[in-house]
Amino acid sequence: MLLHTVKTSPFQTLAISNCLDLLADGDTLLLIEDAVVASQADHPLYAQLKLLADQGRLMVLDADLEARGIQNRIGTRCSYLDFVALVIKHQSQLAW
Amino acid sequence: MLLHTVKTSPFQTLAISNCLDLLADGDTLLLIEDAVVASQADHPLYAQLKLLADQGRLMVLDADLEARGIQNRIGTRCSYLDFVALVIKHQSQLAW
Amino acid sequence: MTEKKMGIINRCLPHGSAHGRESLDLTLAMSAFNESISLFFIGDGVYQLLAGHSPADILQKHYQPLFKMLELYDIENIYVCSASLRQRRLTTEMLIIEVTPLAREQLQVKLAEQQQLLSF
Amino acid sequence: MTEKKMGIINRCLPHGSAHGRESLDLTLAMSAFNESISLFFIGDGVYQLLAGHSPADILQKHYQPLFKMLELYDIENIYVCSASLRQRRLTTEMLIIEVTPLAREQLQVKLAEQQQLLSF
Amino acid sequence: MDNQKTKFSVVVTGAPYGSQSASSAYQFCAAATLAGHEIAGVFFYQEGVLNASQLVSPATDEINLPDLWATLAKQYQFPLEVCVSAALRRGVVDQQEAKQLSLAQFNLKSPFVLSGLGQLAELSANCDRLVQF
Amino acid sequence: MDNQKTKFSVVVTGAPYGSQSASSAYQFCAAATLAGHEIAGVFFYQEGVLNASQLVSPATDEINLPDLWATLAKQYQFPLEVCVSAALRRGVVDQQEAKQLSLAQFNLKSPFVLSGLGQLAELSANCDRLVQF
Repeated sequence: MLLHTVKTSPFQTLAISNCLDLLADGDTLLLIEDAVVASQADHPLYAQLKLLADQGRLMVLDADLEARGIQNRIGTRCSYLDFVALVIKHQSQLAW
Repeated sequence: MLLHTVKTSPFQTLAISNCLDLLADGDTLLLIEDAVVASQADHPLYAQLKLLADQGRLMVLDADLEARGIQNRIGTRCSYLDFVALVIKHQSQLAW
Repeated sequence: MTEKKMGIINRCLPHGSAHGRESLDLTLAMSAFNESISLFFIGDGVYQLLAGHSPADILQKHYQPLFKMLELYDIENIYVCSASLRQRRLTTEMLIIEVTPLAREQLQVKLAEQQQLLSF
Repeated sequence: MTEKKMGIINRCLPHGSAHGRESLDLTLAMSAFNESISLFFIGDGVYQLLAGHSPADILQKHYQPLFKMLELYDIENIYVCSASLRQRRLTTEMLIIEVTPLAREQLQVKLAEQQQLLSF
Repeated sequence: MDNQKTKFSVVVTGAPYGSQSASSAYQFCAAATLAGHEIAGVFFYQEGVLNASQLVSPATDEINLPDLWATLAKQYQFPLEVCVSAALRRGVVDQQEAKQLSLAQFNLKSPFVLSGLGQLAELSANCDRLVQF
Repeated sequence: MDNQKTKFSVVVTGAPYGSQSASSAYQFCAAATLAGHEIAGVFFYQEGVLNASQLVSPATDEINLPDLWATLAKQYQFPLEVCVSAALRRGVVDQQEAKQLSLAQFNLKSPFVLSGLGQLAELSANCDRLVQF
C-alpha cells in the first residue's frame, strides 16, 4: 500500500494524471500545497478523483486549503498530524 | 506579434497547452529545453503543433534536441543565433 | 529611454511557489517608474485574487492584502481570464480587487498591445 | 538497522533539470550500502536512457555514460514503463542499457514491493 | 504500528524559499515530533541543500526556515545531513570545504553538516518510514 | 530592425544549477553579443539571484555559471543586477548587507551587484527587447 503525495495543480502539471496512472487498488492519494485545488475546480481529472474520494482514498491537507481560501468539494480534509498517521499506515510514500 | 517560449515537456506540465490557448494568429512558438520532446513524441497536442509547424510557426532549439538524442518530426530546427533573431522579429516574448 | 507598455502575467497559485508574491512585489516597485503597466491573471493565477487567503498555518507570508495597494499606485489595467474563473467556479465578486474579465480573444488583443511581457 | 528494499523512480527528461543526474549519483552511491535497489524509469524518465545524448552544446554535464556503471555496481532490477516507451516511439533497443519493460499492472506490483521510494 | 513510536527519515529536495516543499517538510517533522514519534534525521538533497545556508535573511515578518530546522533538530536531537556534492554545486560550503577550495567565505549553518550519500543510506536503514518532500 | 544592432535586457529567474534556464539565458546572451547586438544588462530575480554566489563550486569537468556570467559581462561591459530583496531571502548577500545584518560571512560575487527593482525599470526602458528565462 502506497501513500501518493501530489503538490502541484492539475492546471499546471500532469503529476495527478501520472499518479493516477500508477495508483493501485489499496493506495491513497494525499493532495498538498497547490494540488489542493484539484478538490475544488473543474478539471479533466475531477470525476476520477471523485471516485477515489467516494472510496475514502482521497485526502486533502486542510492548512493548504485554508491558505488559499479554497473550499474542497471532494476528499477528506486532514491535518499534518493526520498526514503523519497516513505515512505510518502505508508501507511507503511516493512523492510526485 | 509574440514569440512564445516553452521549456517544459507536454508530459510534465500544461505549459504548451496553456500557451496554445492564448497563441494568436501571427505568433510563433519556440520549444526549448525539455519542451523539445513535444516535436517528437506522441502526445495529445501533437496534431495541433503539427498544424503550427505546417504554417512555419513552430521552432525547435537544435542544441536541446541534440543534448537529449531526440530527432524532431515537426517544427523548424534553429540555433541560438536564430533564437536571437526570432526575439528581434517579434514585438515581445512570453516565457511559459 | 522611454517607459514601455509592460504586461505582467500571473499564472500560478499563491503559496506553493513564490511567483505570486514576487510578481506583486515587482509590480508595485515598477509602478513608481512605469505608468504603463497592465496586469493579467490567467489560469491558476486567478487564485491570487480569491478573497480569504489565510497562510499563517503553512508558515507563508500573507501578502494578499498588498493587492489593495494596486489602486493607490494607480495600476488600473487589471485583466482576468473569464474562462479561467469559470473553470474554477469563481466569479469576479469573489475577488479582493476590482478587475476586468476578458474572453480569450480579448486577452490576445491586450497581450499583443504590450511591448514587454514578464510572466510569473 | 537493516537495508530496505528501495525503489528509485526516474520521471524527468535529462538536462532540463538535474533530477536525472542527481538520481543516478544517488543510486550509484547508495548501491555501496544497499543491495536491494530497484530502478524505475517512467514517463519522460525513459529519455534518460535513450542513447545519443550530446549535451556539450548546452553546457550540461554528459552523465549518460555513467549509466553503464549500474551493471558494475550490481544493480540489476531496472524497470522501464513500456507504455511510456511506446508513447515516445522508443524501443528497448534504443536504450543504452538493458532493461526490463513492464506493463502498468506489473509496475504497480513492483512498486508495492518496495519498502521505501525516492522519486526524481 | 499505529499506537507505538515510529522512526521517520525525511528527505528534503526543495529550497527554503521560492517553493513550499521545504516548509511542508518542516511542518511534517514538527507534527511527527509533536505526536511523540522520532525523527532519525533529515537529509537535504538537490535544491534542499539551500536550507543549510546561514545567510538566508528574510524580512522580520517572515519565517526563517534554516533557523526553524536548527531549533527543531536541537530540541529533538536529530541530525541535519546535507549532501556535500549537491551542496558544493549550489554554493553551500562549510569552513573546511571553503579552505580546501580556496574560498574566502563559507555559509553552512550549524548544526547542519555536510555529509555523503552514505548518510542517506544509514537514515534509510535506520527508520521505519522514509518520507520525501 | 533586423539588420541593425538591437539592445537586449534579459531577466533570469532560474538557479545556476538544478534547472537549465539560467544556462539557456547565458547562451542567449552569448549568441546576442556574438551577433553584434548589445546587452543593456541582466537582471536576476527569484531563483536567478543564486547565479550571483561566489561559493558555487561545481566539479572541475562542469561549467561554473557564475564565472561565465562574470566573464561575459566584463567582456561586453554590461551590468549584472541582482534584486536585493529576492537575494536576501535566498541567502545571497554582499559585504555591506552582511555587516548591516550582523552576518559573519557574505557570498556575492563581483561584478554582480545588489540593486532594487528600479534597476529593472531602467533596463526595461533602456532596451529594444526584454527577454525572460
